[in-house]
Amino acid sequence: MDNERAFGDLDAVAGDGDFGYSLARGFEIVLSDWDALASDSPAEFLKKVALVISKRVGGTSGPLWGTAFLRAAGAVKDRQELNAADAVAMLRAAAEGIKARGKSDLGDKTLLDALIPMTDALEQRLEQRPAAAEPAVGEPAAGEPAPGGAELAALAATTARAAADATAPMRARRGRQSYTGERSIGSPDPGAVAIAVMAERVAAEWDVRE
Amino acid sequence: MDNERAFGDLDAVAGDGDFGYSLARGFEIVLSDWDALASDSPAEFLKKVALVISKRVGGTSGPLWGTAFLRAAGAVKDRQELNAADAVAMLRAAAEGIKARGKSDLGDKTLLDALIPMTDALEQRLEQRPAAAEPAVGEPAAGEPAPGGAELAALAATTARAAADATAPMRARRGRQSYTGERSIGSPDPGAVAIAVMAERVAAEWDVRE
Amino acid sequence: MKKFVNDPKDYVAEMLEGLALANPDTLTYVPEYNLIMRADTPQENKVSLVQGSGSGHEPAHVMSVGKGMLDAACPGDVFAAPPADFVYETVKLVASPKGVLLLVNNYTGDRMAFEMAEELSEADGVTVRTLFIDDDVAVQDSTYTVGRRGVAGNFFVMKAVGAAAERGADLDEVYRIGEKVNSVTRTMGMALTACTPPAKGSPLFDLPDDSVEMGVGIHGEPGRKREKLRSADAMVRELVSAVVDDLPFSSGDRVALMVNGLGGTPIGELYLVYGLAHKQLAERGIEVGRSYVGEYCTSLDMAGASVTLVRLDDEIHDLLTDPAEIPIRVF
Amino acid sequence: MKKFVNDPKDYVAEMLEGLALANPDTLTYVPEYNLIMRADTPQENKVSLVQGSGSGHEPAHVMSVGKGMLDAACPGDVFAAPPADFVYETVKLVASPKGVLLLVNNYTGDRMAFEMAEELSEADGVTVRTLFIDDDVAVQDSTYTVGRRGVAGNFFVMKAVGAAAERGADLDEVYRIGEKVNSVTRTMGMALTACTPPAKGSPLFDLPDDSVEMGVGIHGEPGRKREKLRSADAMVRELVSAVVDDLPFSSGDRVALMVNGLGGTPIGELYLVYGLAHKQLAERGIEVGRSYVGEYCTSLDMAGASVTLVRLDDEIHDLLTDPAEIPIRVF
Ligand SMILES: Nc1ncnc2c1ncn2[C@@H]1O[C@H](COP(=O)(O)OP(=O)(O)O)[C@@H](O)[C@H]1O
Ligand SMILES: Nc1ncnc2c1ncn2[C@@H]1O[C@H](COP(=O)(O)OP(=O)(O)O)[C@@H](O)[C@H]1O
Ligand SMILES: [Mg+2]
Ligand SMILES: [Mg+2]
Ligand SMILES: [Mg+2]
Ligand SMILES: [Mg+2]
Repeated sequence: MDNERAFGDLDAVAGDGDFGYSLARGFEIVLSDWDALASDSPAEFLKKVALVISKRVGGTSGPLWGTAFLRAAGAVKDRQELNAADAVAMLRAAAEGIKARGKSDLGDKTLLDALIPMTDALEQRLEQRPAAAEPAVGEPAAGEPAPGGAELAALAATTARAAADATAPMRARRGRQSYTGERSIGSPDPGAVAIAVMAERVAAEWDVRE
Repeated sequence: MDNERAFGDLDAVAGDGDFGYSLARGFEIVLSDWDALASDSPAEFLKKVALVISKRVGGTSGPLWGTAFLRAAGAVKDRQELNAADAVAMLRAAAEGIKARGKSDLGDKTLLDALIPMTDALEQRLEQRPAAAEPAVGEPAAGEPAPGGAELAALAATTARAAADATAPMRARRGRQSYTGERSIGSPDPGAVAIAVMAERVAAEWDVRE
Repeated sequence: MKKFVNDPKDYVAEMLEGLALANPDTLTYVPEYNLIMRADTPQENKVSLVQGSGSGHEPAHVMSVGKGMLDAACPGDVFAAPPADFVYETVKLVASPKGVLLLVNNYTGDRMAFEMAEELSEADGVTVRTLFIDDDVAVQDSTYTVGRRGVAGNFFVMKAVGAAAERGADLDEVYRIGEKVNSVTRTMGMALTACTPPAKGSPLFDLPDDSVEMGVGIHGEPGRKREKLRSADAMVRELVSAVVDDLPFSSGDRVALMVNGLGGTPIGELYLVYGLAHKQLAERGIEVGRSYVGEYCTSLDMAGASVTLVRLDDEIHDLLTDPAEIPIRVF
Repeated sequence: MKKFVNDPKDYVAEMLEGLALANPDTLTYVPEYNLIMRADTPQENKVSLVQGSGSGHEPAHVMSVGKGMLDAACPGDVFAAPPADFVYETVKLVASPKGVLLLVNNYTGDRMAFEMAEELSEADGVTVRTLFIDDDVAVQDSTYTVGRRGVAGNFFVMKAVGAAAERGADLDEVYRIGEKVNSVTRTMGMALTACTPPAKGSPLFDLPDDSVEMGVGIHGEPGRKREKLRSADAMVRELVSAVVDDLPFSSGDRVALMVNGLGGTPIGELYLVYGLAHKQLAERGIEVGRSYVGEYCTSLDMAGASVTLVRLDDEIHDLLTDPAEIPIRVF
């Protein structure tokens, strides 16, 4: 798992003083504790990250992201190797955790407005395959090929970016921006943009690795 | 005595925030009390002005200018009409008063460095006349004519301006500027410049009136 | 950025260290959890009081720790809520048999951190209650937000519950008083300039030379509207009206009036603002029973001020008058 | 200029009116002479204490009027000494049978005004003494000036003579204490930004974004030198060295340490500076016996700070510890 650079990129967005210096610092802490986080399973690793974030990161981001990692861990707690379906389950669990912790939902102009559409898109793409995989008369037996990691990552990135852009005309109902009322309209939510940047970073890494 | 506009001009110099907002305010007060200052003699008038300044003007300027007006009054206390010699006596007394009150002298880079040279020049010009008036063989009997007010005012103005300009290379030993040490060198003393402006204003008025 | 700062990451820690060095007999600094606590806490017979919230609002809240006010404050980074874990550790350190009251300014991050800490502490068997403070009238549209924000009025809640706790009141009674004071306290502030967080190094928002932000939040959140700079009298009138009309306060009310500086506005101007506000209240038949002028809850170096009113009754007045000993003092 | 101000000419008067409105039981405002005095002055058995000097340095000195400190303060306009006549009228109002002590920061204008007032008062039969305060080490070349300036160290003189007078000391004894405290008090300050006087409406001097003025005066007078902005630690080291080397203070000394804000620097930064100064003194073997952090003598909205040291002995320590009740308080 080489997310270092993805985290580093996020820092550039996070460090603008609005989305939260503390989140950037939290990922810094995660990076510096990297060796201590080495774990026997992905779930254990995610739980350790969740703990570090909850313990050391403040602001709005600490509890939200801490909860997100904890729920993601829960979604894959028996798994040693993660597949695409596991990734979707993790993202879904993370989004539900953020909703619960933040008393927020789709449409409140938060990172959920990038995270949820991205998760939906991945899930749909994966669902296409088993459906198509049922042998249909006169069709190729294997249906569409199972989507590769690179393809999924690219899909996540484009969906998240489009969704983040689409937050611009929304009116914020949660987070600092909600205090501005009408004035929150016109610029995208920084949290949603951060999700897009992270997804794009993962997609770029995947390209390099394949 | 129509010094209103001269005072007004001074205001423009004084209002720069360095030479003292309070001095400008003092002259404002003098102007607004103008009717109450009406007096039977010049000395009485000057004394009233001195009192108003001492009472109402603070800063460095209040005590210095108050003392100057008070001493000027003392120099002409028996006179009903003032002549050129009286004017010199008043200026001399004012300068001595400022020296005493300010524990300062020529060369300290203060208004004295304009006031004293100006007073000296007037005195010299006046002294030339009685000397020249002694009938000398083969010379016109009346010597040089007595200098008129306009001529004296012009002399005062040019002398004061030259003297004020000459304070630029000096190092301040009194007033706020003295704290700057070497850095006070290079710009003229604001108090000396104010004296020059006042003298120039009086000279211009005289021109108009004659 | 022109500030007294070494590495911006150390800004909060170095400030807390200075605070502890200046108050060696009364305060303890615990660097691991970024907290400041009374040297003599917890006490058997006193409810313990904790306040958190982001740094950058000093003297709130770390400089309000002391006899008669807080037992501890656990600030986060500049303008960021503390990690939930730090709040939890703070509660452990100050836990008294009479219980712990957590005072929280109403912001999403702070709410989440303190709620998580409350759950964790109660699992340990500590009796904890959490009181949210929300005196800022600038936020009007509560359907679209987590509700009003907690700002300078916070001081009055801390002072009153501090006095009640010191007198020996139990946790429910201390809570009742805090809630009561919060319910009659209203604040509105305005910015003349933006503030500059050390880690950002540049102003947090743009405010043109001829404009002010009416209803600004203490983290630089935008307020009700941006308008032209006007005379002090006109601007103070707008603040006072917003506050008075909100509760509303009415003729015959007796109030505490606080004029709070946001950090960059000198005390001379604050007294000028105080005089204007006092007279405007008198015009409305509202009498000032206690007055507070100075910095209580700032936004780093932001120039600006807020006006807070508290409707007084005998109980609140008495509690506000009780003595306290905190770092913010002159000798 | 972004300030809370109506007509700039009324700035000082409106500030004083606000101060009086905020302290109705303890202070009296006399608009004719621009003065603030204790409601209970003069007292038969107490030397009366008066301090003047320009406005713009608040809380010095109008907010230091009260039991245990000044009987009256008669400020001038912003950064200008009061008219001599106002000082004279102030002395008349507070004249006590035990005499009057005039405390004067050492500036030309203030010296002249207070000396004239002393002459006028003595002609009336009032016993008056005048004490000049000059703690600023920035001014080194006294042949070229009226000597050191009086700055934040002024607070310690006011506090000590205030306590002595309250205890019933006679005029000579009060004077002796004031002179003693002044003789062991040293200050040096620095500006991060220039201040803006309300009547001028723009910064009093130019200070580039990357520069600071070391040894700045509280009226924006230039200091020892202009230099680049550096880390807080490096800049505080320069202030502390200048102060320590001047008296000099040496290993084994016990001192009061004051970190004073010049108006625009938030209290969080001041505590950070305090911590650094405290540790630098410890390195030199100088022990801090009392600490003072906050705004004591400002320069309007100037960002910056000064460091003051007072060498303590038991007498001074005791006097500083005595209670006082002045408008600068939190409750
Ligand atoms: N209640 C919430 N639920 C979900 N996401 C939220 C919530 N509040 C804030 N966020 C997300 O976190 C981001 C940062 O929030 P903000 O309130 O600006 O936090 P900070 O305290 O770090 O300034 C927002 O852009 C938004 O995407
Ligand atoms: N001791 C003094 N004796 C004579 N003139 C002085 C003295 N001090 C100041 N001045 C004059 O007054 C002017 C204003 O002085 P300054 O110290 O700048 O006063 P302010 O308090 O008004 O700023 C100076 O430019 C100088 O000409
Ligand atoms: Mg934010
Ligand atoms: Mg000057
Ligand atoms: Mg906060
Ligand atoms: Mg300030």
